[in-house]
Amino acid sequence: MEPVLKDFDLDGMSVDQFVGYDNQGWLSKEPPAGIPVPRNLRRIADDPHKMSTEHFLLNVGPSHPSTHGALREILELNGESVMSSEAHVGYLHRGIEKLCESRQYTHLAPLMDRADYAGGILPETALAHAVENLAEIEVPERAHWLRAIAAEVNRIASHFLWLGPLGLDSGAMGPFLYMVRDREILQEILESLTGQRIMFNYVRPGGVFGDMTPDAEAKLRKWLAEADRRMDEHWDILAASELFQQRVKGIGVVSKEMALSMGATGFVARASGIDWDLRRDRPYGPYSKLDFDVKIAQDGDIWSRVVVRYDEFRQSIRMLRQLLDGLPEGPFMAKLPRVLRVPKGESYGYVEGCRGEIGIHIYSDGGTKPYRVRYRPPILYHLAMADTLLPGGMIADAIVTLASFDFCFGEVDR
Amino acid sequence: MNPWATGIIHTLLLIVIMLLNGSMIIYMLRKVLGHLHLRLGPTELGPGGILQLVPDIVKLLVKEDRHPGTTDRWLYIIAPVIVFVPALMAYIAIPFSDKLIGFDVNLGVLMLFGFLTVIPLGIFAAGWGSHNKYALIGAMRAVGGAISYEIPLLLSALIPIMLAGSFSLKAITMAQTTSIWYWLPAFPAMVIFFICSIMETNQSPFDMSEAESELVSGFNTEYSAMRFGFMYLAEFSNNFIMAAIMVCLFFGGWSLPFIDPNSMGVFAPIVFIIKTYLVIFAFMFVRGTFSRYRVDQMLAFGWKKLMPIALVYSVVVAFFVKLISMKTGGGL
Amino acid sequence: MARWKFPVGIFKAMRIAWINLWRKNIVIQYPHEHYELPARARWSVEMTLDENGHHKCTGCKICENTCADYIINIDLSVDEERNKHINHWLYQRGACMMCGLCVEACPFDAIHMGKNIELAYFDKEDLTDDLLTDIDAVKPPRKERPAPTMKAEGGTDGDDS
Amino acid sequence: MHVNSLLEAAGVETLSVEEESKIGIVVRVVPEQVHATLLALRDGDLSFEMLLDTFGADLGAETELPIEVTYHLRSLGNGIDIRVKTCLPYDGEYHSVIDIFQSVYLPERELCEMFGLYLEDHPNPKRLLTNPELTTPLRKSVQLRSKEEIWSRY
Repeated sequence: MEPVLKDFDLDGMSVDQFVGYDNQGWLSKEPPAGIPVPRNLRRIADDPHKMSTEHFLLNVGPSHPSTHGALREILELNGESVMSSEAHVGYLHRGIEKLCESRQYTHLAPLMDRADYAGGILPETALAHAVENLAEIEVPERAHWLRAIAAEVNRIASHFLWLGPLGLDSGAMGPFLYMVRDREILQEILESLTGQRIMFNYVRPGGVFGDMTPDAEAKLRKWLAEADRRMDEHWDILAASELFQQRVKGIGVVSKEMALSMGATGFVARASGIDWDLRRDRPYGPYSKLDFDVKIAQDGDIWSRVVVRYDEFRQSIRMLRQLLDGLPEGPFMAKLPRVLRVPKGESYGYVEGCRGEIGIHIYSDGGTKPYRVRYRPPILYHLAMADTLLPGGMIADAIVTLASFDFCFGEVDR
Repeated sequence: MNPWATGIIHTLLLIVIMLLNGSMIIYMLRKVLGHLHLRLGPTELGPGGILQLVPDIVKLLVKEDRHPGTTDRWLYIIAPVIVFVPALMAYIAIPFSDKLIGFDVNLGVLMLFGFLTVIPLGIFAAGWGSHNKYALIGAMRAVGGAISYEIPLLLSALIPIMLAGSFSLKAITMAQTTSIWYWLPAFPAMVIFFICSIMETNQSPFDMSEAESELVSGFNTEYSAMRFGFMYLAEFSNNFIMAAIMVCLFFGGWSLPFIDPNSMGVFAPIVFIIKTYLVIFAFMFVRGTFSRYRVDQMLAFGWKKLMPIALVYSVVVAFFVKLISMKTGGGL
Repeated sequence: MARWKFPVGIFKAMRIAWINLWRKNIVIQYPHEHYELPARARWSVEMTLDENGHHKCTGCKICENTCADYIINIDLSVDEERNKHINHWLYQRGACMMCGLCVEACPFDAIHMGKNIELAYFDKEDLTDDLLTDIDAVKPPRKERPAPTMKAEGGTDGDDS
Repeated sequence: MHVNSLLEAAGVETLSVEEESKIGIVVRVVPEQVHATLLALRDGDLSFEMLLDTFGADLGAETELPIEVTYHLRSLGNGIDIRVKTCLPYDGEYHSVIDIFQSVYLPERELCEMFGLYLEDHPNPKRLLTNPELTTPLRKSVQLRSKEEIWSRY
């Protein structure tokens, strides 16, 4: 069924049909009966002591101003209150895992950029780790440091693309543009370093594509010189404002049990009191030599996530200063054959991505192309979590809760 | 001259003034928000992009007037008119100067608020008639907001009225020329009035009925072409009217301190417009900076904070006004 | 009800907004001004020409085999003396993701990633570009066979300069 | 090995428990034992409280049980990872483990649609990413578009 085509008869459809039009592909042998639409792990029943209206279904997305990509969220509403919700994804599915099977190991990085389009360096690095682990490639130290520089710059840029739209979704237009201004500088640095602004293709198995450019280094040092002041400004313009705080405090609470059970990683886990950061607990590259803190918040609400991520900004800035000053000399690429052959086996490469643990699991059959690549998208797990948080709130809460998880649907759908 | 012709000419003049004013405010919004957001706003057409409005209006006029099949047709058509006409009518009671006033009634303030109260009705009609869930939610929010914010709005407007002892905008302005401007004695009332007028004109952080990030475009989701243009223009016209009322009530209307109000002459309307635009600038500044309220928080803020404060403050002011008038035997 | 605090944050936010109101804008007004691309910037594939204005493609098809999206299609005809003649060097610009892998793979530096950012066309057909038409391929220099390592090795970066 | 004794104490029959050099400990079980294994690992004293990932791989039609399903578990307190692997036939029945780890809610749906398994015991057994017309995209028998197809699309 193609609802965008001109011959699609919208008026002839029942609401149930329209809302659940992709329900036809049941994966179970017997279609489950008697479950209402939308389906989710959580549902709010009507309180008989409170006023309730006839419930109606609201389709939010896939082209809605605040679904950030292509999320379709079906909300069952009682007035303004959300009673249940269901997330539909797949509008951006490009079969990246399948495409990976048709490419050489050294040619996978562009696909990783397209999977996580906000922070492409990080899955590239995870993939490089997986391949290097399996092929036992010795990576030069400088390559590790360059990867870390690119990753931290990209992490800050990606976080700006979360914080700004979080403000935008809560109604504040100004902060978004101030953050985009700073992100723009970081994108220029990455463009100078890698050749493109978003689709970097920079980190390869065995090293990186190019050495540090003087232009990028100068721009980065210039930005770092005023970064702390800029971050204070960004705190003041958005997070300090009481109007924003009353929108995010106590909303979208992920308890610690829920975070563990639903596979939260990264900032969502840290905001729920799980003290786990791959950069500190399983250091890769230069992170064991760097001095940084991991901020933990206990409440698990949106405000905790905001606080945790503001601290991630500052830690990344701190790390970047150390990385730039301590950048070792040497080659930036290991000597590799033109066509890389990887021995048979399995391997797992991981990084602390912008949004959580990005893990790349590779099966190799000994050839030049991977047999199977699994991209572990942290957002897929957070999406299921967000979906159970929406019932019980209001529409505005739903929007802000969804925004607070920093969804990147390239990563969810792959 | 034939009174009919005069009437028609005046009406047309009013419409032209309103359109020009609306366009100016749209241009100003683009420029202010642009510079506030480190952008430029329109630059290409005319000096500083001021002629950008012409193609915009032409675009709105020649656009296809798309009409969803399932709407409540009558409400859908009449809603922009309900929104637009009060915004136009309200101009007649605004005292641009002591002579330049369309219709100086005794109860000018009440008349203006009367016109403005009709606008949420139009928004509700638009939302209901659109047969769209987003529009309906927006309409409901508009009505809820209007009910809860008009009470503190009127209560805070009562204070300058009490101080001046008149409902006529002209009289209130004249009263301020003899004493101080009322924003100083009525400072809390001014703040409440400012907040409520933001709500009344559907601007961020109270743009509940439009709420772009939540409700796509709220009550005007299904509108296009000139119908949307009417709504858009009415929004800015309301903006101007609320700012003008605020200038009349709290900032001395067309008068300036230390200058004889009767010798202002042609400068009076200019002073008035400049003051109004400064207030509009404040609206825009707030609009470009803050997060939106959630709908229940907005209602709670209106009922639980603004209304008690306005009520208590009006009682206090009434008491002092009576005290002073007993002493001096006259107005403030 | 929680204890009421004076909303300091609102005034902090207004202060920052006021500062930003007077800041210089960050806009590059595109048709009038242009953003300076860095040396490594990758846009669509272009032919590298030598001093005489002659292309350097040998028709080895390494780029074609490298491209995982199959967007390069080199139509060759080989005569009996094994001289290659390029009939068409087709490049689907619309499907190119500009990863630069073909440029890295080319052993003769015959192609590079261009700096032309204006790649929008009105016609779908224009997106498929014929970079070389009906021209003899260059004989590969026998001595300079491609090194068996990746090109990025040894400190030269991926610049086309 | 500690994991081995832990699983034995819980009465789980495993096919093998090995330390693989690249990915750590791998427990192989038959599909019927997956539930018991995961429960034992979660509640055992190593407390693998987080299920990081669930995914499959098609080992090829010549294998007897071609779909290999991997559960990647992590113990945050002890800082170790473990993988539980099981093999299913094509079009086999996959039983959800959502009662143990809620994190499999979406990945299981993806796994079953990508490899053509029947998803049982799941609260919402619906396709996640693709249309019903696009069956089992990640199986090895499904081919990508060839060069000729791509060049004939315009």
